[in-house]
Amino acid sequence: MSFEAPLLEVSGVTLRYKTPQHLVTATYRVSFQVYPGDRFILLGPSGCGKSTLQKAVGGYMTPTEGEIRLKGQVIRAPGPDRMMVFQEFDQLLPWKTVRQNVAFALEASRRLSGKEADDRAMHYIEKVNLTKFADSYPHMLSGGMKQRVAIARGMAMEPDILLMDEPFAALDALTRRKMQDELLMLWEDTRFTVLFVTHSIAEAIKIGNRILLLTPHPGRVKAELNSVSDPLEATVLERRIQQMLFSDELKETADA
Amino acid sequence: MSFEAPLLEVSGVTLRYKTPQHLVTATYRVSFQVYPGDRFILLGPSGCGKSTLQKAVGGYMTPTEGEIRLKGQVIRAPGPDRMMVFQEFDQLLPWKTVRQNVAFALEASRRLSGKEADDRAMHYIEKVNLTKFADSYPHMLSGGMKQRVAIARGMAMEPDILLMDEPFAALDALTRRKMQDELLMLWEDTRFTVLFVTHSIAEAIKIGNRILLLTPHPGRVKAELNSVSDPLEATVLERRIQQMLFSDELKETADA
Amino acid sequence: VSTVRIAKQFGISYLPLTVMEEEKLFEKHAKEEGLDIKVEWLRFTGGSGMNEALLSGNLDLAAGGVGPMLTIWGKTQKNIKVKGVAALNAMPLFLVTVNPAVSSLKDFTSGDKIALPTVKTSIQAITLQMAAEKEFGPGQQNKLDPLTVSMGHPDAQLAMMGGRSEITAHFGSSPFQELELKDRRAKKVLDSYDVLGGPHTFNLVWASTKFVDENPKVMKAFVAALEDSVQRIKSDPAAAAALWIKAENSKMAVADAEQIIRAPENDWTTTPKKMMSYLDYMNRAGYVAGKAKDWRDLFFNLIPNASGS
Amino acid sequence: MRELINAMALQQPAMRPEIVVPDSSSPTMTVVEKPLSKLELLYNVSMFRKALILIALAVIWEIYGRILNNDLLFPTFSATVSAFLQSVIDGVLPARAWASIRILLVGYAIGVLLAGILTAIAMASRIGTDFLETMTSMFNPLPAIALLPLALIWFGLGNGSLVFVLVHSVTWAIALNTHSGFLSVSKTLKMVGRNYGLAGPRFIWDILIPAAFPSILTGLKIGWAFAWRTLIAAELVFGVSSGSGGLGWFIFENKNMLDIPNVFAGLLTVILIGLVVENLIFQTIERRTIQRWGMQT
Amino acid sequence: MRELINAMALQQPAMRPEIVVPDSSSPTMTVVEKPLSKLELLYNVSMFRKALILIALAVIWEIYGRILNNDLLFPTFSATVSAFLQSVIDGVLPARAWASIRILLVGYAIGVLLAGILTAIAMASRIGTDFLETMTSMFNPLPAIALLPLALIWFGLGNGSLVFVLVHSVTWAIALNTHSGFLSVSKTLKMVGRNYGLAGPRFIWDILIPAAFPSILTGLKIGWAFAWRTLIAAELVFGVSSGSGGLGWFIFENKNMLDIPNVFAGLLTVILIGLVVENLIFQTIERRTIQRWGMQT
Ligand SMILES: Nc1ncnc2c1ncn2[C@@H]1O[C@H](COP(=O)(O)OP(=O)(O)OP(=O)(O)O)[C@@H](O)[C@H]1O
Ligand SMILES: Nc1ncnc2c1ncn2[C@@H]1O[C@H](COP(=O)(O)OP(=O)(O)OP(=O)(O)O)[C@@H](O)[C@H]1O
Ligand SMILES: [Mg+2]
Ligand SMILES: [Mg+2]
Repeated sequence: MSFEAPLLEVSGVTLRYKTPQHLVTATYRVSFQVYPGDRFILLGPSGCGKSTLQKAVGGYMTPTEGEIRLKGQVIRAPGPDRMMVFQEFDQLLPWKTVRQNVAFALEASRRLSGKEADDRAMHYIEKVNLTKFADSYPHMLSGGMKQRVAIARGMAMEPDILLMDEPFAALDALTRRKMQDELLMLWEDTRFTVLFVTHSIAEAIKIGNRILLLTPHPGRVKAELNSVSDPLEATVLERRIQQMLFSDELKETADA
Repeated sequence: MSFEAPLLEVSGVTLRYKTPQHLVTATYRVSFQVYPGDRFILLGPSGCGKSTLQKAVGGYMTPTEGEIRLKGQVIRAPGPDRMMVFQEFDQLLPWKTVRQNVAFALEASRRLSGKEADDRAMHYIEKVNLTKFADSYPHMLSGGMKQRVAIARGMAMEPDILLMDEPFAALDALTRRKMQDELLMLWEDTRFTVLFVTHSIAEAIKIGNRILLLTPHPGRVKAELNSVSDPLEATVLERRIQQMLFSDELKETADA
Repeated sequence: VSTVRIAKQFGISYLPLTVMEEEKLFEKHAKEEGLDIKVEWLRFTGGSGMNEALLSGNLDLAAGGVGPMLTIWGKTQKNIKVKGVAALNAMPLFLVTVNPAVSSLKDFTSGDKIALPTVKTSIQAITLQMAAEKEFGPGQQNKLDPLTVSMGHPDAQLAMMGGRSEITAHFGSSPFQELELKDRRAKKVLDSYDVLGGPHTFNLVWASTKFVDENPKVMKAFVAALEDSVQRIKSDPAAAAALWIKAENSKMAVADAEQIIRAPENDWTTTPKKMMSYLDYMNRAGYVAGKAKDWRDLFFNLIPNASGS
Repeated sequence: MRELINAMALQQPAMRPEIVVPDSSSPTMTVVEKPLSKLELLYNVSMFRKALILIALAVIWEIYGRILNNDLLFPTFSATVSAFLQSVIDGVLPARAWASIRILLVGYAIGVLLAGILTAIAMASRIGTDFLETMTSMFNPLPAIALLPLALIWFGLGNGSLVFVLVHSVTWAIALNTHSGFLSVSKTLKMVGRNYGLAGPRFIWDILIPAAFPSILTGLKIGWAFAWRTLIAAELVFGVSSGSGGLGWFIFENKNMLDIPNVFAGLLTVILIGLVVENLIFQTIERRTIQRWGMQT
Repeated sequence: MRELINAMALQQPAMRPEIVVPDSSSPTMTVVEKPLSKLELLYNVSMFRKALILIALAVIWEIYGRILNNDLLFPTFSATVSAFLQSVIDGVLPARAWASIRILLVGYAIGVLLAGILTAIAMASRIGTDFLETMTSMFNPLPAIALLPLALIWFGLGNGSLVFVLVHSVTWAIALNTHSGFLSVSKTLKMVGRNYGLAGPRFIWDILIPAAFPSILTGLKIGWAFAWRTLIAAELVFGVSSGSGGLGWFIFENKNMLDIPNVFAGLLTVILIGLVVENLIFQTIERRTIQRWGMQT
């Protein structure tokens, strides 16, 4: 398995935002490989370019430097093979109900249609515990409910690679644990690849099998670690990651 | 101190959304009192009406039943005495830079003006670690950065009561800890009252002195607990809250 | 009043007013009456706007075709009593066509379109109806109406001569009709003088009774000035032509303008002609409610010695 | 640092007993609402409020008309209404109105289509955007008369030219609104659409149009109003064969004959059609779309 | 359940060595960018692209004009330009254009103000909204000639009436766009504004107007274009005192004298003013506001 070709290859990618007044470098020469079946975590402080990296993989941004290859092909445009769950709450189509939102994603990307799409949609809506709200419009949902619909949509698409940007951030502890378990169970079923942004170290260890640590703004690779499943090892790893991430902080404090 | 009159009195409040097709009850006969200097936490599963309750306290919704009193007066309209930090990422004015956003809040509510407002703004922007981005417009910020600006704005207003709706949800572990500490330090300085929504039990215990637990949709009061500061006690309390919140879940599983 | 507001429209038929304006004849004659007035000259593009201006009290003297004048006369007999002051001219109107197959009204088919200023109400439309009544017999006056199309003179001329539209005929006025007839393709199908049986007034000046009653001296001066300018035109057509070209900033050749002014059928006179014929027809056709026994009923008593009709 | 905060945390405000609510087993939740008075309920109906406004306007018109007492310029409301009823009974006004509406609908439909195409081109590429911007800023200010020569060459007299002029008056306003609406669609929604693999017309139809619907609807309303204005004015410029002709011609004819109550009856018809279209069509669309979707509040 | 997942987690894909990057101490980050070719750079300038479009349009005009070969109906571009230059050198065209622009600006300013007031009223209460909706749906479709009698009574002949008609053509479109823009402002932003204690005019000025700026700007553009259209048409209806008169009158006069190249020179002036206003004024405003604020992309 380890000799397989990487599914996603990010090599020396620098991402920049050009605005009339500013030039913001979001990530600087970031490289990593995601292999098929990986649950790959991007972990790093706020503003370090995690979302930007995901958007580049999603095909929304062209790197200033370096390149991103999916199955050997340079990524040029977005597509339903890389389904995204965005960080923003306004990622649902406001003119569609919850079930239509999920079903439409399937139809628009020509995965399923009609009854089948609807059935699949309802299946995943049930998984995120929103059956009661299947016919509500997004503006009638709470923040966490909106994110759950987006998660259901992302999962329902059963894509080659699922890009999730802090999908569970708005969820309470219980719901969050349920969603995490759902994700892992689904992964167990279909062995899709997932590129997952989170800011919770515990979540990273639980969800991921490989964790990429990024430095603060602009994001550079600090380390790429394997995750562990044993609770004791997990505590050790958590502390290790904490130290790696917070070392800058500690240094700063020492300087001050 | 315990004989003081409550600052905020929520008594038997039912909150409902009326849409042409639906009638959604968000909370049902919720009562609680917040005393001056309280760090009052609302804790509950996604969609249980935490944000709705905050909006009612903020003055944006009128209860269908019951009433909400601030300093003995029924709340009728929003105002700068109850500064809100919303859950949504689009709460910054897009046409103002980070520093203008914070300064404008001070000016619009006639707290401070001119240089003073700007100084106070920069002070709090530094606290949330965004000095480098003080002159950026909101659309150039990451999700977590936007939320930090909103936090800075809320704190800079130094209101009688600060209403914060999952303010730290989008923040990474390190930044989050920093923000929590900032909030507590600020509280130490000015002893304002804060009504804080969170979905993290640990955060609730760390931040709050009083924790309100709500049932799932529609939200009713399940318990109102005191927080603790001793790490050991905290673990016990955490487990207790977990049990109270997850009991429904466990029952459901048992039923199935 | 200290300021008299007077309006005219476009076309060489308003020449007497142009001369009056350029030579400041009105002011001159007013001074002779012992009045020091200011004259404000306004321009309108049609009789309807002018009538509204008159009714709203923003205009004292209006100048236009027979049609609008008779209409407003008929409508105001019960209130402000608008009447004619004096005529400006008697000029024929030609129906010109570029369709070689047409030589009389009978030859028009549904493939032809006749452009005129406004269907049904303009003097050209009325004249066409009168001609149709003559040509096809009583009760047939509306026979050609379906072919008529409302269009401003320049647009109509451009459309017809441009040869790109279904407009094959234009019932216009001077100088458009003369310009059109210069083209080899164009020919005259109808002459309004033939329809009316002689020269008829084309343009005239009208005002409200109130204004005339309150300003007898001004009106006297105006009529005198008008007579004066008519005399000048008659005595020196070349000068009048040059003056008109200059005042209007026209690209027309002075000789062409002079030719129109000199043309025998174009009579520069303050005497109204064939007003009653028009009124009779319009009354019969239901366009104007009021009746008059004599042309003097239509006019103020300012040109008492004229032998109008 | 941690210790400091923990130390601080001891200085808690007002310690008070904990509350634990037993599992309430009341499945029926009764909510006691304050009832509204009849007047309030009536006032809540937008039709009622609008009727009030209309009545007030009519009364003002009537009074002002009587004060002016100038029937040839500005008739009273009652005179207008009686002329209106007369013409309606005659069948003249309905026929004229229908003639106008028919042309209007054709021109409007083509204008909307054209605006759609122009905006689609504008969304497809940068030069498309420049093209739309340039065309709009050039042609939108041109009055209908400017188009007369081209209209005559291309469509001749009659309805073809009228439709052409209508299209001119409708297209730019709708295109401007639609384009600006498209540009204002949230980046996230656009990314979602692309993510589904939508592109070209499907992207526009499935994502941009619903997302920009408030702007588009405003464009449609403005286009509709300007189509009326233009049609009525254009019937004069473009000439009408006698016997046919729409509302514009009805107004103009009566104006020429100084039959002012009839002129106002014609205008009243325009007003009434405007009210009907706004309240029956546009409001319904609004209620079913942007209001249901929570896009406007 | 927990155990199940933990068991699953053992079946990990591709185990591979960990990577730890040492603290890179390179403070200067050099980025190697692919340079763009000269042509690409030039093409990136919107002015350049627009110039291309304009040249293309001019060429099409010239060619079509020559093919038609009908100077009476549709002169060539070159004939129009030479007539234009002639009239500019004369000083006639600038004077006329200036006369029009002056009135236009007055009417536009009043229209914008009025639209602002109407929208403010509409935002203040429900009956205000109904009032705006009713007024707009009633009056927006009315052509300028409908206002003639009232204009004459209230303002007499001349500029007052022209301004009145202009206001009518500007107000409704801007009010509609502004109002719909206000309604579409995100709920959260409105709540933020209220939270600051803003209300009434300050709320509108500080929150609603900037938040709805894309819509408002579209309204201003449409209003501007329709002001031109209306002005040119209205100058004919209202007549003119001798010697004065604006562009509309210039066009009409020349048409009367069958000086068609001059007519088109007048129209060309309108087009040029449209281009200048769009590219110098509106585009600049757009760049400084909604584009800088990231409200449109
Ligand atoms: N549209 C934009 N224009 C300019 N700069 C931007 C834009 N979006 C993001 N940035 C900048 O890029 C950097 C990385 O942003 P990004 O959203 O990728 O961060 P992130 O890692 O997702 O942070 P968070 O955890 O807070 O969401 C930030 O410094 C931000 O200021
Ligand atoms: N605008 C609205 N219209 C109708 N129903 C709404 C609206 N907003 C919220 N609701 C409903 O009210 C209930 C409570 O929503 P609320 O936003 O208060 O939840 P919350 O506790 O904040 O959840 P979260 O933790 O997910 O943010 C939900 O069931 C939701 O569907
Ligand atoms: Mg992010
Ligand atoms: Mg919430």
